[in-house]
Amino acid sequence: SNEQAQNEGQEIKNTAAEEELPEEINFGILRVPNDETIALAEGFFDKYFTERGIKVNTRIFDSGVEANQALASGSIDFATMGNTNAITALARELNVELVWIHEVLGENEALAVKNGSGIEKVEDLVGKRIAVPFASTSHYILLNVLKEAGIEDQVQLLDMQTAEIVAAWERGDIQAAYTWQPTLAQLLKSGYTLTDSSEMAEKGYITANVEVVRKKFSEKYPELVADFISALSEAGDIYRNNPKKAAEIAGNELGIETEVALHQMRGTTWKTREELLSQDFFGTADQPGSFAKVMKDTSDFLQRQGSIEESPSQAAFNKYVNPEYIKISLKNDQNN
Amino acid sequence: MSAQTNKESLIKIENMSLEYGESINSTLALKNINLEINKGEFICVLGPSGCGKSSLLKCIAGYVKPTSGRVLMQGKEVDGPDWHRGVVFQSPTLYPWMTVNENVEFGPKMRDLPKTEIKEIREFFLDEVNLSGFGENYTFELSGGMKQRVAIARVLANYPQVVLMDEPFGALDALTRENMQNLIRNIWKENNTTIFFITHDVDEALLLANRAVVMSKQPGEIIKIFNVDFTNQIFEKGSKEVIYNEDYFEVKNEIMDIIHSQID
Amino acid sequence: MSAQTNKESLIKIENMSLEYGESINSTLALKNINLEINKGEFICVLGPSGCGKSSLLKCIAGYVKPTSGRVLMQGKEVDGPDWHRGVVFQSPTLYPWMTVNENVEFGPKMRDLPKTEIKEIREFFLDEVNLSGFGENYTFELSGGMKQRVAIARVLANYPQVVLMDEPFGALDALTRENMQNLIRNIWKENNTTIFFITHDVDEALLLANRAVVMSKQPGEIIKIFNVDFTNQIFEKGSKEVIYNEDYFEVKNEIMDIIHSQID
Amino acid sequence: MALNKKKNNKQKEKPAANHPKVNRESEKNKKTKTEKALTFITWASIFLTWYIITKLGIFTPTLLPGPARVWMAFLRILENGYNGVPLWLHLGASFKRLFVALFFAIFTAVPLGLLSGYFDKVEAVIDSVVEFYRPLPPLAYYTLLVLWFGIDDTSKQILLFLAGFAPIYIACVSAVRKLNQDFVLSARSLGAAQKDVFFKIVLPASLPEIFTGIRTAFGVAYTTLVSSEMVAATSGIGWMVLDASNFLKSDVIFVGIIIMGITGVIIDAGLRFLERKIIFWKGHV
Amino acid sequence: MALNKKKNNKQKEKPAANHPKVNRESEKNKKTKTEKALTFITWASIFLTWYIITKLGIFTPTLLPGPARVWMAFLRILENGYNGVPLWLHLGASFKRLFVALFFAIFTAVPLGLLSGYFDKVEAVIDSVVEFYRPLPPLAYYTLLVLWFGIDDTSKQILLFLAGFAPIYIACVSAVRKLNQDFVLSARSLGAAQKDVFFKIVLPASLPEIFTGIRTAFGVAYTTLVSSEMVAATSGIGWMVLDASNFLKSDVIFVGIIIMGITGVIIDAGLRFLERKIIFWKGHV
Ligand SMILES: Nc1ncnc2c1ncn2[C@@H]1O[C@H](COP(=O)(O)OP(=O)(O)OP(=O)(O)O)[C@@H](O)[C@H]1O
Ligand SMILES: Nc1ncnc2c1ncn2[C@@H]1O[C@H](COP(=O)(O)OP(=O)(O)OP(=O)(O)O)[C@@H](O)[C@H]1O
Ligand SMILES: [Mg+2]
Ligand SMILES: [Mg+2]
Repeated sequence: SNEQAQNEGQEIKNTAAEEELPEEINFGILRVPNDETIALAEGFFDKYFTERGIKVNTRIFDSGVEANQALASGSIDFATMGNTNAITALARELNVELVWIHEVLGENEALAVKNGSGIEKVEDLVGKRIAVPFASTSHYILLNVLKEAGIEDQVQLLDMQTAEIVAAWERGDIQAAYTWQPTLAQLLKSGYTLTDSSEMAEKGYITANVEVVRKKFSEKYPELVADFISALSEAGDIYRNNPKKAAEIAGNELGIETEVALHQMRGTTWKTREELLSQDFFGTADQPGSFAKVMKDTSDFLQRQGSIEESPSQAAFNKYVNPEYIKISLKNDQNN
Repeated sequence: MSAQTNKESLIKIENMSLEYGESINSTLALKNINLEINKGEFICVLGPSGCGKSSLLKCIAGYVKPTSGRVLMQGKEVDGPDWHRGVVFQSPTLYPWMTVNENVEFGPKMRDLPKTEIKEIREFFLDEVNLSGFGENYTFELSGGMKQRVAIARVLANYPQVVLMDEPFGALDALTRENMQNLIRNIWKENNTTIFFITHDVDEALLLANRAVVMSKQPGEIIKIFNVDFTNQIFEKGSKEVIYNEDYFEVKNEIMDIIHSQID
Repeated sequence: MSAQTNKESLIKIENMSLEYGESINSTLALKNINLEINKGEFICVLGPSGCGKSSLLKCIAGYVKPTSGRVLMQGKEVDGPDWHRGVVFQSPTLYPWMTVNENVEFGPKMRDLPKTEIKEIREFFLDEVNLSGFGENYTFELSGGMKQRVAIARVLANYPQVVLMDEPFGALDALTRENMQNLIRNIWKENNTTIFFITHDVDEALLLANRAVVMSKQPGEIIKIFNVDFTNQIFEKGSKEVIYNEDYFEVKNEIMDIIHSQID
Repeated sequence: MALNKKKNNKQKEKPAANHPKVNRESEKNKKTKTEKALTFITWASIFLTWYIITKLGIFTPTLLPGPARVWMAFLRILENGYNGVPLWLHLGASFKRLFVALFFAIFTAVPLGLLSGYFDKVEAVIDSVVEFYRPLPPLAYYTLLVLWFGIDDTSKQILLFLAGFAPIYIACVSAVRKLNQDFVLSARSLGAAQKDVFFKIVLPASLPEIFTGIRTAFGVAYTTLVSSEMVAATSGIGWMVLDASNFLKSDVIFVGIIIMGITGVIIDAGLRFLERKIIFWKGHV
Repeated sequence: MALNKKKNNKQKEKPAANHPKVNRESEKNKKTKTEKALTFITWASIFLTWYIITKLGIFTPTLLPGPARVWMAFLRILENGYNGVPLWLHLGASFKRLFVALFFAIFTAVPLGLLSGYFDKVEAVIDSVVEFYRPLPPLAYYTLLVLWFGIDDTSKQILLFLAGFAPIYIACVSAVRKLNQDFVLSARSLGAAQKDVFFKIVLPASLPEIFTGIRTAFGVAYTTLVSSEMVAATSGIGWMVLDASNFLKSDVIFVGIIIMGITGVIIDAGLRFLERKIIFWKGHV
């Protein structure tokens, strides 16, 4: 009955939304080969938005940090970001919710060390300087890598953006860095990985790129959020059916080689809607999946680090990681 | 020396004192000044440096309010600057962003006179100071003496009741200065202007004034007022040398002695 | 007027001309100047504004090289500034970051004289200009006249062969100026200094000089040189008034006429 | 001017004590041939050193791209634009931000500055606020501006506006303070009312310093340009350099720097030209 | 000074034509009580508005943290430091960078600037280079500095050095140009050699402008501080603000801005104090 009531409510909202669609939707995107990039390149959003008179604006951000600022100021409605930034968004009461997981991060984020540095295992990093973009998913994983090894107080972390990491690496200023593709590939030309995010994910330290939406938007236009997810799902299907083709599309869009794009994509895991609705990720409203738990753990860790002052409660995360839109999207597709 | 009696009084200074600054750092610049300026007079004020000559002029102009006593103009207390009292400064304060014409027209324009009248006035006074051809020039294209002539024309263009001049020729070289003295004497005579003129040059005072006021060193008081007539003599006889006579040196030496005794 | 014969020649200016600027924009400032300055003379230079008086002084000082002709000092061509030719400027160029003492000591120090001698010289000349008590003051604490006295002491402290002065009292008020004239006359007499003195005040020139050089308007040429003796008369009789006699006015009027004819 | 010139052309360099201003200016305009040659040689040797170093291959092109490489990058950007946007649009985007910001800065800072100089009470209100924010690094408060005004041009323009406001305001206050009081007094003695004094005397007399303030403001805002294009820009010459930095495209960085250097010099020259035309009496107050 | 004062204390504000400088300075130091009160009221109402707005809860604390929140953040940082580093170490790291950079800027820009002013040939070599890089936004070339000098303090200090060099250099050139030539001529007529003229006359006479240049340089370098701490820093007050921006810690951003504002004002006051002591004759040249 609960579900039915929700459905009814949904329908009422639906008709209201049909009447007054927004004039435009603003997306904050990252320039990485993911489902969103493919959807944009293939024009999957056209049928849901453009053809209904909604203008689609995309803003490219270098990181979730900027995306959060844009969300806070109300400049964008949707944003792609690492889950650590999504935690900041919740902790800072930006009034957003998490509606999608683009990809679970794996080998595409790794701890690289330089050839000839003599570093064989994580413990050898003692006394060394490690570069990492602060506030990123890599930052979080690196901190846990160091913690597992018990040397978190014996290394010096440097806050650097990816380009600067490459420069410092080539100059020999640093011998270790935790970063992602395509920067990682550049480092690995003269280096090797000690560990990566997929290894850490096995130990329970999961990181992912996620989509957050302003609640003001999602509450008013839940169908549009669901449509957005449908488009992403369509794009994800291309990758799952024909990775080469997907890489080609993304590569063209980003101006990188297909091989490079494919390599980057293979470093991550893309989940279908059904998988995401399982207990491993979103779960249901009554029975939240474990991703909310992962977020809470990460949040607690960030709080201990001093990055955020208060870690939101598990209940808050359960609400924050909202499966409803994926559900609507699935239902819509089944109806069609 | 000519007798000056029954003239119409224009400005009356009564028991005026002026103190600059507050309590501890205060300077008594003027003490107990009493002076009457009559219509048509040419009054020159002499005194050692820092005795308060400029301060006196500022009180009359309305730039500074006396600490005690008062300045009356035609019976009304002076209360701020006013176009009836024109002022010529030591260094001419011509506005460099205006042409000579615009400078001279400034006063009449401020008083919203009709355009044709403004033009007439401007032409008349530029002619008066022998600068007819220079109307379209900017003031920085003029020499020091020419500038001071424009400043005088600008003040006269308002037909003020009195012209106050603070060492107007102090910055000019000796020769230009002499020309300017003749010019101002002629203007004074021809227009029957009232002039209050500060100088530190005893000769200049004697060659221009019909009353010369000598002030004491700080705090400035009026020590003595000389009624003199050399300026009329020069005007009548058309030459300066004639007046270098005993009379002249007698007055001059007396003034010099007073001032020297002040400096000690 | 006293005859000046068989004096020792100090500076000799031969057929000197000076042109400022290049080709199109050039100004001929001085034309064909011939002048001899003898030891112990007090030469005053008069002329209309812009006639080249300062330019002449600069040539002698060595600040500017003549375009043609030459300046000889004791037979040697002048080639740049030199402590044998001291210069006093119109506005005193005292160094504000130094005390009066340090200013006066500057010249002797530059010449590496022994310390005790420097001190003696400084004390002597500060006394000479009546500023003995002011050695530790900074120059901005002094009045205009006092500053100019320090400047004179500073130049004299070098015992220069000749002191060149460019309207040194031009910026002073009339009374201070008179005191300074007496001071410089006394110093000249007592120390037997040679002085080359520019002024635009005819009275000042006649009250100080024993030769007065009158220059034409630009390009500056020497029109006439007057040998005068009033300064010695004042010195002997101790008073200024005595010299306002017919002789004086005759010379003064002649000079005035020459200059006026230049200005026209 | 040089004091060590050869003796035989001394008169050209030594200013007469009476005419120092005039002299110096005319001298300044007339750079001697030697000096022009020296400037040329300086730049020529900078280019030569650059060329030789890169030719020797001591550094990788990422560390130091050669002149040819930079030139090629320039031609490429000129032809194809950067990131699909033509070069002139990048310049246009940046200069639009700059000029909108400076326009508002001028039209608020000039009246406020003049009033502050004129009325102590206005100054008491505004001055300490300006003095407080003025030394702050723009990047420190840019995040707040983005939070408050969004990621669009508004926050960029406000950042540039704040950078430009302070120099103009300060110049105006100081202009009124330095104002020859006799200008004001003489105007009042000529019958001018307060309003006339302000518009006919204070304003024109302050123009030279106001213009200097505007030139400084332009310089400061220009320096802040890249910071303002750090957040959520996809066009602008500053963004181009930042984006090139992200991908370590040193040749594009060089192109951007050279373009910014040259446009900066050109705009300053333009402002100087305007200044000479408008304030023809400058130096005569 | 104000021109609209009540008539009955006019004499206090109207400067005598003869003594404008002295008057104005003494007046400037003597702010009236009304003005002090006005300044106080201004800041009080800024704080009050801030307090009320946040109290009303119109904006989230992320957009606009309240005064209490900012004060708490300040106390927290004071006690625990930021990112495990005590506050005074952050300040120390920043000021070390700043002062090392300014030290080198002073000791290169002063001689080069004075020489450029003194010898036209030196100027011909240096001036156009300075004029070219001066208007460049530091962020535009910072990446190159990082590429060339590494991620450590060196590149940060060079960035700040470059920011500080130009103002001092330009001030020195202009000081020598404005130098009263009679100072030089009189010194030479008193027997001073070139060397003496330079050290005993040109240098001291230029000191007031040099000091102004140093103050400007400090201001410009301070403004560049945050940019310099963008790369590879983990300490420094600028980095603190940047890191706080990463996590949208608006309260920490406010703390950083207020600390920077106050230290900026304090350092400038210190420099002014030094200036008054060293150049006691200022205004008397
Ligand atoms: N605005 C002022 N504030 C304080 N003191 C002042 C002010 N104006 C003048 N004084 C002082 O008042 C006295 C008289 O000054 P004033 O300028 O009137 O003298 P003066 O006779 O005009 O001198 P000078 O001949 O030098 O022009 C002097 O001691 C001067 O220092
Ligand atoms: N450095 C210079 N460059 C170009 N022209 C100059 C220079 N110095 C002086 N002149 C010009 O040379 C002429 C003579 O100038 P000088 O200063 O020697 O005259 P002066 O007799 O001293 O004038 P014053 O009485 O005004 O001091 C003037 O026409 C002047 O404009
Ligand atoms: Mg006076
Ligand atoms: Mg001269």
